[in-house]
Amino acid sequence: MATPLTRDQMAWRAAQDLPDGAYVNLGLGMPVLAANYAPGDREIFYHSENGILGVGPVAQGAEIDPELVDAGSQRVTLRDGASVFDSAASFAMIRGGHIDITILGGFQVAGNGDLANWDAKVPNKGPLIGGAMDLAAGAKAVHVIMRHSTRDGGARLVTTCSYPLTAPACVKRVYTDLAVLDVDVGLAGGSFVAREIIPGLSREELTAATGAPLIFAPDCRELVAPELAEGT
Amino acid sequence: MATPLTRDQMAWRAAQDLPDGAYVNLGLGMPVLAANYAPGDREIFYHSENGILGVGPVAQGAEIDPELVDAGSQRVTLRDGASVFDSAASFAMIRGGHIDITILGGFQVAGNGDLANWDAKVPNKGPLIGGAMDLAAGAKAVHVIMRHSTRDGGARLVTTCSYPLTAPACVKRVYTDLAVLDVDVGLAGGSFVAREIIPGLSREELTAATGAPLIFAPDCRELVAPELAEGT
Amino acid sequence: MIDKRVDDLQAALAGIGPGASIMISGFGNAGIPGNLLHGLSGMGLSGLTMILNAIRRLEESNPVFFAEGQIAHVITTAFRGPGQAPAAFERQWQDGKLTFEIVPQGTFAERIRAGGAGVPAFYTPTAAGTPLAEGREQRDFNDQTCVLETALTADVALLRAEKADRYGNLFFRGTQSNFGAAMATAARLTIVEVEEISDQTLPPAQVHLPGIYVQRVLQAARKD
Amino acid sequence: MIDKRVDDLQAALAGIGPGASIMISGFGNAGIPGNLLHGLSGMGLSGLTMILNAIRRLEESNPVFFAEGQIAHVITTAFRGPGQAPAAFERQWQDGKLTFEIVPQGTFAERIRAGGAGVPAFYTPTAAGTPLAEGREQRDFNDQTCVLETALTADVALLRAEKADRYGNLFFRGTQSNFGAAMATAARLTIVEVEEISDQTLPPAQVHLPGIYVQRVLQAARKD
Repeated sequence: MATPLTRDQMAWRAAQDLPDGAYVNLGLGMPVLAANYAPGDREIFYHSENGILGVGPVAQGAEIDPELVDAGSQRVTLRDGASVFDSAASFAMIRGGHIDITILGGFQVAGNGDLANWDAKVPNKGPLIGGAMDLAAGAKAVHVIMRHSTRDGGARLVTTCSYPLTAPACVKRVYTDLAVLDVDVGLAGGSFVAREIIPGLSREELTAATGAPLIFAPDCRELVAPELAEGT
Repeated sequence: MATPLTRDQMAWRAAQDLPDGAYVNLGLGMPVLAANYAPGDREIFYHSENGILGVGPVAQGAEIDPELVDAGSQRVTLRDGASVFDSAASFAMIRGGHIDITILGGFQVAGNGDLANWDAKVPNKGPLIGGAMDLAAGAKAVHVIMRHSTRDGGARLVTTCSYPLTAPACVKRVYTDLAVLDVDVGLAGGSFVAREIIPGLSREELTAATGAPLIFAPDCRELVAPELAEGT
Repeated sequence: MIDKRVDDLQAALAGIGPGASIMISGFGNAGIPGNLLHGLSGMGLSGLTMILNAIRRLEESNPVFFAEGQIAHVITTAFRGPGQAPAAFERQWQDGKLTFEIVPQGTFAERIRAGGAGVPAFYTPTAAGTPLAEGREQRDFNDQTCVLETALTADVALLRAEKADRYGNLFFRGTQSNFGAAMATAARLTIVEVEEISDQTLPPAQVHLPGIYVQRVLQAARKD
Repeated sequence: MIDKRVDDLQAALAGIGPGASIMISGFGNAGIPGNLLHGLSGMGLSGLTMILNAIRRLEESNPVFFAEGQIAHVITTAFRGPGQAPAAFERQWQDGKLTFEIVPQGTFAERIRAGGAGVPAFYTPTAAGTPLAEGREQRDFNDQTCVLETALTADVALLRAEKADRYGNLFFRGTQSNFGAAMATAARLTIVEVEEISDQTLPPAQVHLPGIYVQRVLQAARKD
């Protein structure tokens, strides 16, 4: 019986793909957990869209400054080499294609790379967009962390997103609790390519859980994550 | 016999109209001389389009820094309260309508406020535009200093500019060696309104030297400038 | 002589009337002009347009804006209240008493910057291909579909900074500048509350926003 | 480990080839990358596009660019040589060996800023109603006629700054940033010569341009 990855394990796996020297923006939720798990020998600059390049650890004690926060409104510190700037400059950095990788949460990803991660349709509630559309359209690479299926077992990896799009044809890679998958726009309509799959899960089971064409990379490997205490 | 104003006297006259607290950009040539003649009890911030708000006097001796220059490539100092920034920010300040007054040189001004102060037609030479189009289109008020007539006696205050335009319908006031004139777009095609005229020059002589409809303000006064040594 | 210092909240907010459009700085708890917002909400103005990153924080800190229905229109990147039940502003929206425009955060910042920089409109790929682009003018550049966005300007901008001098020069601490730096350029009247008004002029190296963009500065301790 | 320092001029300029488009900072004598220009002019490249504020200074400081006809196209705000006789670049233009595009200085800065900020095109009133707008797309906004301008990007940007650290963070002195700050954002490869490379990291308050926009930094004394 296969054990799906935990939130932290999904974030851990996504963090392993952040290369040394990368400029990275992490979305709220699971993506921000990735900062805890990047290999220690890599120097990574985390960008926060409210105006930081080089976000450091969460502030403790005397470090706390209510006027120094990240995009999740956490009181943070700055790492060595950091800089701060205003929102217009910060989004110019995002929109101008200078962020190497953004890791975002998702509701749905389509085989052509379409991403849906906001929803205007919560009953009686207004919409909430924030910076996701800018990140999805502007970053050099968009990676998504999300569970493979909805709570009631529906597919999140789909042929066509039923939720409103955040940006079309932007996602390169998806980390789920079952697999690591790349978007392959080469096939008509797009498909997913499984790169890694968790131990104990059969290819048939993964295919059944995926609502879009799925192929397996010739070198498809086992996705083995370390045991991790659940993070913040 | 009327004595036309000198360059410095024209600049002096233009400087008298700079109000306390104004943010002012001075073009190359006669306009920059105005900074020498603003009344001492007024606090004026001179903007330089290469990235200074609050240009101070020309640098002397140990103050000289080759990396601190104004738009005329003069090595300058900064006044109290000055700030420096890059060209994009500097032109955003101009183009966003934040500069109260720009004083520019001119080849021709038309009665409708059209300004011509660049020329692509110098034989065998390329064009030179610089920041004049941005200043003319962006400043809250455009004042022009220029001689009333060309060297061969032709009019510079005209019905329609024959030189290529810098910007249409932008000039509010013109300081010449003979008069101070406002642009009045109220009349069909536009006209000039003489506010001040130098002593000894008749209204008929000024009208003859002006190549566009000219009326005299009811309170048209004598334009009396102090004796001034010619500046730099 | 230039002196943009004002003595009290009343002088800082003088002249703001019903129907004004107001830009408000702040991201999280950084750069929030808490004193100015408190003063503004007590003026009992109606028909206000609020231009700010996230409206829910405004309801949390200044519920009187919503209790009295002072706000007619909101331009924001996050129009959603906390919790399951709709917030007061969501109920007013459902009742047709309040309208809103939702804008991606980067487009929001860029539209404000454009408003201050004399750029009446620009194209951006952000939001192209999404529901926000429906019915909007779109155009391809470099094989990328873009949406035409127009500049945002306002009657008033309210900011918080750390330090100011009499020229209105501002120094921001931490991530305090966020939307405020651009808002100051896009509003006809920019009012700033600061922790400290220095008798000494800020040196050029400390000027994050030149005083040309600021009309009034008020000393006031930080208020969330 | 991030380390953007390079040891010599050759390493700084490595990979620039014929036909490259090159943005060059500088206004007057401030912010001129004199060492990099000297090195570049000695590489004997042809077909270069030069994007810079004023071309005459380049001919004065680096005549070899023109003696050898290395430059094919110029985008600039001032395409006029000093004195009465045409300069070398003007003669090459007359002979059809060199083309140029003349751009108002603010539009030049804004187009470069747009290139770095992901804005493919924008409207501006600057140049509307002038010969520069002839044949161009124009459109009215708020009763003001505007011209459509497109972003400028380049293969390479060459800058001078005062200080850098290993992350590529830059500190500018005086009016040294001028066009360079925006050019760094709009080029695929940004190379910076600096007076001093600090072993200490620049503190955030001194970072005028974040290192994300810089690929290589070279220590070199100022060269006009």
